[in-house]
Amino acid sequence: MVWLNTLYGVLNACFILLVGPLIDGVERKIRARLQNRRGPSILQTWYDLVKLLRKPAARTGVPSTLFRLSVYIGFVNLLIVSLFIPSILCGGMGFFGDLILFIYLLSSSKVFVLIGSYSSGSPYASIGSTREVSLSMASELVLAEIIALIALSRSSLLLSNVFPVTAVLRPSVLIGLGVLGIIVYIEHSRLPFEIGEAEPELAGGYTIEYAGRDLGFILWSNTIRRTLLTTFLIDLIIPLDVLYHLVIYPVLLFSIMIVFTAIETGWGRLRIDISLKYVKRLSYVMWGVILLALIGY
Amino acid sequence: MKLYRRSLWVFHLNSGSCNGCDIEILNALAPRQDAERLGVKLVGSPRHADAILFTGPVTREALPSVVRAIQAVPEPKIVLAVGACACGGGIWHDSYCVLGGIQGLYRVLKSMGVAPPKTIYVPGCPPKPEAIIHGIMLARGLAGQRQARSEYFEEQGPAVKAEEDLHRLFHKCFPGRLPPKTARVEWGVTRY
Amino acid sequence: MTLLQYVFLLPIIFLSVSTVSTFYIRGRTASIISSILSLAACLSMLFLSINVFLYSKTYRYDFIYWPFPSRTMNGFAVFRIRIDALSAYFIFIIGLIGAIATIYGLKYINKYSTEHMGFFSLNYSLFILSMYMAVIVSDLFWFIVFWELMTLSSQFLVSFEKEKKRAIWAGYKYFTVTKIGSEFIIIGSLIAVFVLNNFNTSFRSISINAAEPLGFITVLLMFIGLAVKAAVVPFHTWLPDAHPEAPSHVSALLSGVMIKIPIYMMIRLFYEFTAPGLVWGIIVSTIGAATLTVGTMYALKQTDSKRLLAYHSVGQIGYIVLGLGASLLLVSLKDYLLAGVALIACLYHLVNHALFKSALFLTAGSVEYATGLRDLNRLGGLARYMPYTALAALIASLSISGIPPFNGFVSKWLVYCSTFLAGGLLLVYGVLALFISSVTSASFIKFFTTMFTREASRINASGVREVPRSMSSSQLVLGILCIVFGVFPLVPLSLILPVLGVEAPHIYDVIGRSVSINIGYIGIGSSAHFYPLVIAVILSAFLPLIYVVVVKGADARYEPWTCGSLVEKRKLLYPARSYYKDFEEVFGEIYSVGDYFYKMIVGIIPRRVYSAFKRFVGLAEDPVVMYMVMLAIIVIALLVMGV
Amino acid sequence: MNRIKVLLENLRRGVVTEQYPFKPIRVPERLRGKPVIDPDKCAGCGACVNACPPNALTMRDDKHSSMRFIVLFIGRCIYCGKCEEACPFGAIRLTREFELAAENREDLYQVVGLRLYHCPLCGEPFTTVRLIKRVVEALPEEQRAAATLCPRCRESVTAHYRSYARR
Amino acid sequence: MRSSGINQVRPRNKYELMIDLRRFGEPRLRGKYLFLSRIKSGRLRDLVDYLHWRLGGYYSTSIGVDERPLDGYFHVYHVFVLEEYGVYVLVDLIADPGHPVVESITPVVPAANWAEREIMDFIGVKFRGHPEPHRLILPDDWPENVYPLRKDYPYDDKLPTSDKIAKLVRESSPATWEPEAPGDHTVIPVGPYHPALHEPEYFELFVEGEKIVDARYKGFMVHRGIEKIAESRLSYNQVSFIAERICGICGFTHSTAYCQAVEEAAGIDVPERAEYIRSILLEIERIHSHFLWMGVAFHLLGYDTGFMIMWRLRESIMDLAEELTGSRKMYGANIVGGIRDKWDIRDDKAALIKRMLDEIREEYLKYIPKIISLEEIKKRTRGVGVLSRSDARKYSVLGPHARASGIKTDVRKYRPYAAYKYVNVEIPVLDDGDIYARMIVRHEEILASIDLIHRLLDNIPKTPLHADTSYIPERRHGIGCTEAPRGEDLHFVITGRDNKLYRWRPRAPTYNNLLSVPAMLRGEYLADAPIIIASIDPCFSCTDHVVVVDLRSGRRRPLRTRGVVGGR
Repeated sequence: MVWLNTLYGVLNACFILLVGPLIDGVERKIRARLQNRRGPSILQTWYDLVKLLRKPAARTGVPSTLFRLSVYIGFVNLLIVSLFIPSILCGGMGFFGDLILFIYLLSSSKVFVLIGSYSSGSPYASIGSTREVSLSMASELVLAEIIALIALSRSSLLLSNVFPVTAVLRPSVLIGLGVLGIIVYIEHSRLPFEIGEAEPELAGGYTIEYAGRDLGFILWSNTIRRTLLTTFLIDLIIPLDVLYHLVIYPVLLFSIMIVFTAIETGWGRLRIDISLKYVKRLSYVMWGVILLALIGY
Repeated sequence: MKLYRRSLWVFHLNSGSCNGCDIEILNALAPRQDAERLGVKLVGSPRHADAILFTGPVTREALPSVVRAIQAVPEPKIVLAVGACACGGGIWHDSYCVLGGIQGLYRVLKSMGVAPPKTIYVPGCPPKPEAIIHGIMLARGLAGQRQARSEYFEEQGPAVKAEEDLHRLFHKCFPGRLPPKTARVEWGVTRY
Repeated sequence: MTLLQYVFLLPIIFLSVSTVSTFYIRGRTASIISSILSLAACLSMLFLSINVFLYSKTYRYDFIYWPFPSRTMNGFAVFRIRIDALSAYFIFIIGLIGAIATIYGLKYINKYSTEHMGFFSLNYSLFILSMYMAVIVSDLFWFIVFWELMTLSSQFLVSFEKEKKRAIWAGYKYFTVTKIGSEFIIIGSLIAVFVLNNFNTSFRSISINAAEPLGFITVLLMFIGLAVKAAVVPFHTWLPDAHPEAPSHVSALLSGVMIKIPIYMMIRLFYEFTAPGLVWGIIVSTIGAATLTVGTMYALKQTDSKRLLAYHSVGQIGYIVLGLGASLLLVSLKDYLLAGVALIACLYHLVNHALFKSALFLTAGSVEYATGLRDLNRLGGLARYMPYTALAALIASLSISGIPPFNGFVSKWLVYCSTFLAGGLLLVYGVLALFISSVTSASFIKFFTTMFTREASRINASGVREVPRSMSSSQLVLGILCIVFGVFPLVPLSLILPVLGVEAPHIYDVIGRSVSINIGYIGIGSSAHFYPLVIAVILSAFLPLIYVVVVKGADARYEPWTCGSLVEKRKLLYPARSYYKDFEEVFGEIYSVGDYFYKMIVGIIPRRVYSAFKRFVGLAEDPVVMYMVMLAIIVIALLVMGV
Repeated sequence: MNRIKVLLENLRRGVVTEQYPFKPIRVPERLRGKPVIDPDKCAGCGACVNACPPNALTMRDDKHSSMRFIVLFIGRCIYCGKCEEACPFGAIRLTREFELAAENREDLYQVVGLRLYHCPLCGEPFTTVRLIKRVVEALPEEQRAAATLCPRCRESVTAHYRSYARR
Repeated sequence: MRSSGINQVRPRNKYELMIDLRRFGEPRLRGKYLFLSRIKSGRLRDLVDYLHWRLGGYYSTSIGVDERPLDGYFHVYHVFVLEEYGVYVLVDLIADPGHPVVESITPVVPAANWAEREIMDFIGVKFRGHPEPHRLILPDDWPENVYPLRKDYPYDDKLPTSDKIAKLVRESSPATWEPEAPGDHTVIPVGPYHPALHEPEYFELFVEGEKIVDARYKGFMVHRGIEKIAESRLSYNQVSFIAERICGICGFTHSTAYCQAVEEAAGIDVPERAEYIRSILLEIERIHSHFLWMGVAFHLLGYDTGFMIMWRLRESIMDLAEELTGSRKMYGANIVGGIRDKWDIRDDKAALIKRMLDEIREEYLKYIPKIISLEEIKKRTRGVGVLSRSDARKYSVLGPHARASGIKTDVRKYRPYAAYKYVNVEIPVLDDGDIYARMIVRHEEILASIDLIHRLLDNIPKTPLHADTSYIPERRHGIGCTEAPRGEDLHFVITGRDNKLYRWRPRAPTYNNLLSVPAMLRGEYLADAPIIIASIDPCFSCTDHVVVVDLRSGRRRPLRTRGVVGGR
């Protein structure tokens, strides 16, 4: 039984690795079409990645090995998450408490990359990473509240138990899912909250010093992180059986991504303090929802 | 370059240009001539860049920053000299504080022991966005070069014969006596 | 069997010999002697504790020193020593951290001038002795005596650098606050012994019924006394001043071990002396949650390396107290499995915190040793000159912020498992704990990156060299232990489960039956095989790939890109003070509340006590007088009680 | 709400991009593109060289091979059309070609080499044969002989004869 | 320094002004120019104070001319614009080549600080009493007593690039022990190649956390020696092409101003049809420039869809320009005396212009009201980078930047040139002076320009395209003023012999607006710095020859903006 689960886990991981950049290509196409441009081909992100992975990287910053190593450790962390999150196949290497491990691995992959970008020494990288850390701290509060809500409503921390959280139709769960949707949008670092990598202000934010192969892995792990977050959102909605996962999951995945891109093209960029205030208001909402759930709804 | 056939990330380096060419580079990314459909993306940091869109005649003051920027782009790089100022120095090519476009810069790079990268020249003042895109496609080896050096040398035979006729015509009118040579008179029109 | 039976005396002998000897010897030799002897003591402690765990032996020894039996005195006549699984666990911690800190201290101490060295080494060994005795003695009265001794000796350790005004002031503040705390314990224990247990002071005999008012008051007093020493929220103000001033290996001991002794007593108090009640569960977990939030949020703002670590000690103690409170609450709700998990979380985090906090203090100390600087705004780029210290600091920072493969994660994971599933109040505290763990990681990103990365540093980096081998090796040992405890939870759990058996037998039966010995397999009703090892295996599978990709790719070295401008490198440094300014502004309510309390309580009370204390400054200065006063108090107490 | 209206407006407007490298684009007839010298018409008079602000057109007389080279360097040209106005023979014309990218600098040059005409008296090469031929054909019969001389000789010859006339 | 006591009645017109100025020196009136030469010793500062503060005129610029071949002296002309009398007062100071020292007027008029230092750089005339007599424009390693704008200096003399520059590039300062000075903030270089700015200008922001504590503009040279080339190599008509290439966005404004200056000097009156065509092309260029600015502003605010929309509209404007003039940006229509023949706007072209402009306006009005009302655009621009009316007057800002802060200045309305004489121009003026107001002013100006072009096209007369410019008298002074998309653009010309200029000095509007940027940046968020810098729509190639001090070499003191700007 354990070997079957491991096989499912590995297949899930491969699916997410492959489909991540593809979704990014679709997004760029849609964003172009919304701006009256023809836009690149769907595989353009793959072409970029292949080109970047073949280019040699650049060593800079004081512990230049740490500067370069942190990118790959961040990438591997995300890989581990994709092992136990059921995406295309409904199995996976789940275990008790992996709901918390999911949150931790996502934030730890970001921590590693940011430590690397801090050590590059460029002032832009420092400011970009500080913004990224502040935003991830704020959104982690809301994520924690959502996790608590899920654990409360399904009274288990095992992903496979928890997943179809909609099985328990309570108002607090529905509001929680809505807030989770917003937080997933923010964690995707979509435009109103795309502050760590603000192109016009910080010339690439925390990715300014990475080149070639490292940059390829960073972009790849960004796309994987986006897919994982969306998969987590979808898994909370659709029940956990083969048919749903094979058919409805990809459709839902692409449609959510398309909706997010449409929202993103309509927005300008918010400053760091405005977005932090916004996320804090979101956390107050979630405190109310948890209270609601505790009372019994 | 084979590596960049499908995707080329571009860094814009303005070394003192009148920013006519810089605006045309941005026009290449605007909806009408969308360069992104060809896989071209303008990046903010030289580390991410594969090619440099070089504009401007390299003023003396800009030289240190330009040299530092060119060295900041990782190795397999292409330089596209965009605009008359970059290709040949433009109107101010011989001014006292201008290095005369990309050739002047490469002379400095050579003196600093840095090998000048592969260069594509895109003339025009300012070059149309389509011309820039054609330059980019040429750099990636996807488009042919429509421009070639053309030389024309007049055949010597008929020209020499015509010269003799004229000389004969002259000698016919002014036979024999020729006036002494007078001092050379300097004509006023200065010619450079 | 006979010789082994007295092995617990070994540490006492070593330490008392070193204490007595340093009375006469001054200077460098005194420190060497005391270090060697305390090292030997710590190793023997380790041997003792492993002995207890492996062969599940308990040592019991009563030493009668007052021959005349009298009704009131029989309690006091006997000096009872009992080492069971719980005290063995703490002895293990004291031994482990004590040994490593002493090794580190050997070379580190040379940095200081030698005129107070004798007095320092005396206090050092006395400090370890008093901690060891406090843990093994099973007599309330003697516990208080060694408790006082511990406070006294650590106070002198803190204010060791006489020339630094701050150190002396910190010493005074630390002493006054903990002295007030121990008053509470004394009163509490007096009531407990006289009123409730007719003069029988041995642990086994004390039983306080928390339901009735008098019992509740005694437990409350005892708890407050312990809470002050454990630097729990309302009483935590002394720790951020005291720990940074002490020499690094002492502050490692202080925050690694000393603030754990109150936790030991709390466990005894709540599980042995009185039955764990619902009311106490709520109080303790609330205080735990408050501590972790306030401690860590304040730590985010600090720009002094050791002060930041001290505030984080307060934060991490919050996790431990939260674990304890959760277990109390869950036991009273009859949910034994979760209670067991919570208690295990509390104990597990205890040893983890001891490991990574002392590693952090040691690295901060070696940075101060090499550069003499503690201000994060001006440090930077040390990884090039001090690679081993940087590696140890990185491992410790990552493990304190709970990054999966390291040990911080496992204990925090256990805390979340227990709190999230408990529902109700604990759920809210669990959410706070998860949020605060990301704040910890942010502040430790700041700690590590400002000190070790980013070349554009403002210090004269050329003169910096790697710390001597003994200091760097001790840090690395702690780092390796952090990884081992993180990847193989079996090792610490095998230490913790016997404790569970002793302290909370009813919880152990439930835990023991439904889950196999390595608690890592907690699988409530599903084939879970969470095992940090799985993560480690996956990570190691990718390491060759990482090695090939990273190290092999010999690439050109570039300067950081400053948009082509020629700004001098020194000005580019992004100082520590401006790291999370926005976050602090937006999440500023905690600070405003804290400032209000700080201004109101802390500003007034210590100043008044401090001024009173200043009046006796002449008196307090001379150590002999201090001891006389102490003995006088004890004798008076004896007489009063005796008669 | 306005956000969505803007996006819907964009969607209604549809894609504006042109398929440039794969399909040619419409070029207005007045476009000032690459100047091209028509070698047959060019007489090497140098009027365009004088009129060109950025010195894209330069002239070099090579006495050794007695050739005059009119060199047009497109890299430095600013496409202002002054040379087209200045050329008396209409030899240089601004075409509507704008795709001028080239890999090496040599491809940006257009060189027209014309044979130099030597003055019958002093043998100094001073202009091209073509120019003298066209000047001579344009002049009335009696002045043709004088036009074949270089300015210096012509001046001394006319001065010599004029002194005769006065006398 | 104010000369008190002269309670004389104010002169009513320029003739009374001439008589009144006789006390300071010898006035000579020719048309719109009142020359004041042979200033009595010691009365210069009173004269400047009288002109600048008392008569309500404003100091425009100063020009240094090496007239040794003509009359053996260095001349320094201070140009004052007195709109009330419709006259340019040129104060002519003489400095003999042996000991070239002249009294400085910066203490009275701080705005003259830079112009005088430029003269020091290029002509070598020292100014007694100048607060910061340092080098302004020439690069760092320029030898000491070599003055480019002197007649004896060959224009294409290539000084060897010293190895200092190579060292500058390679040098990485060692980490030295320096205690952290109190004012020691992090320096964030919004440097020459920052993605937010597409020109090589360079701002040094002193940052505390995310807030900007102080900003310093460090001159980055886009100095290409335009004036020297124009004097030595180019003929009159060729200079209009180099004038057009001073700035890639407002090129035609510069060439029009130059041609008007020469026409003023030589007294050529331009046929009306040429004036109409010039105004039409100027308005087209203004629309093009404002579209460009709007697009860049939206890009900096992160709203890329807005950037794409604006630049899609701009494409149609550039197609229109390509139809009319044959090149998308460099129209090249101007020669001295009018418009070149092929550039005539015949009736079919007029119909084309009208059709295209209507299309653009209709599409433009469909988008802009919605985009401007977007919530986060408002939040990022309302109340950010505020420049109050008093500051605007203090830094003497020009163009839409000034109109957004409540100052009514527009050359088209108050000193009409070209075809603006025959058409009245209404200008939008707002008071709250933040980026949002500047956006609205530029939005209004686009609509106003479109109407203006329609009115100009309706009554374009039928006259020849350019006047006869065969004879241009020698040594005549002329000033040409136009309203560039960024502000008032002024060209000073002295005609020379042999179809060549003797002296030409373009002064672009951006260097006035530039002074206000550090003041606006102080106290704002770092994330807003690019949008604030872009809000003055800087065009640094315009200001190439008057650009602020460079900090690198110790020799040059950093320009403390507070110190420089007293003045109006």
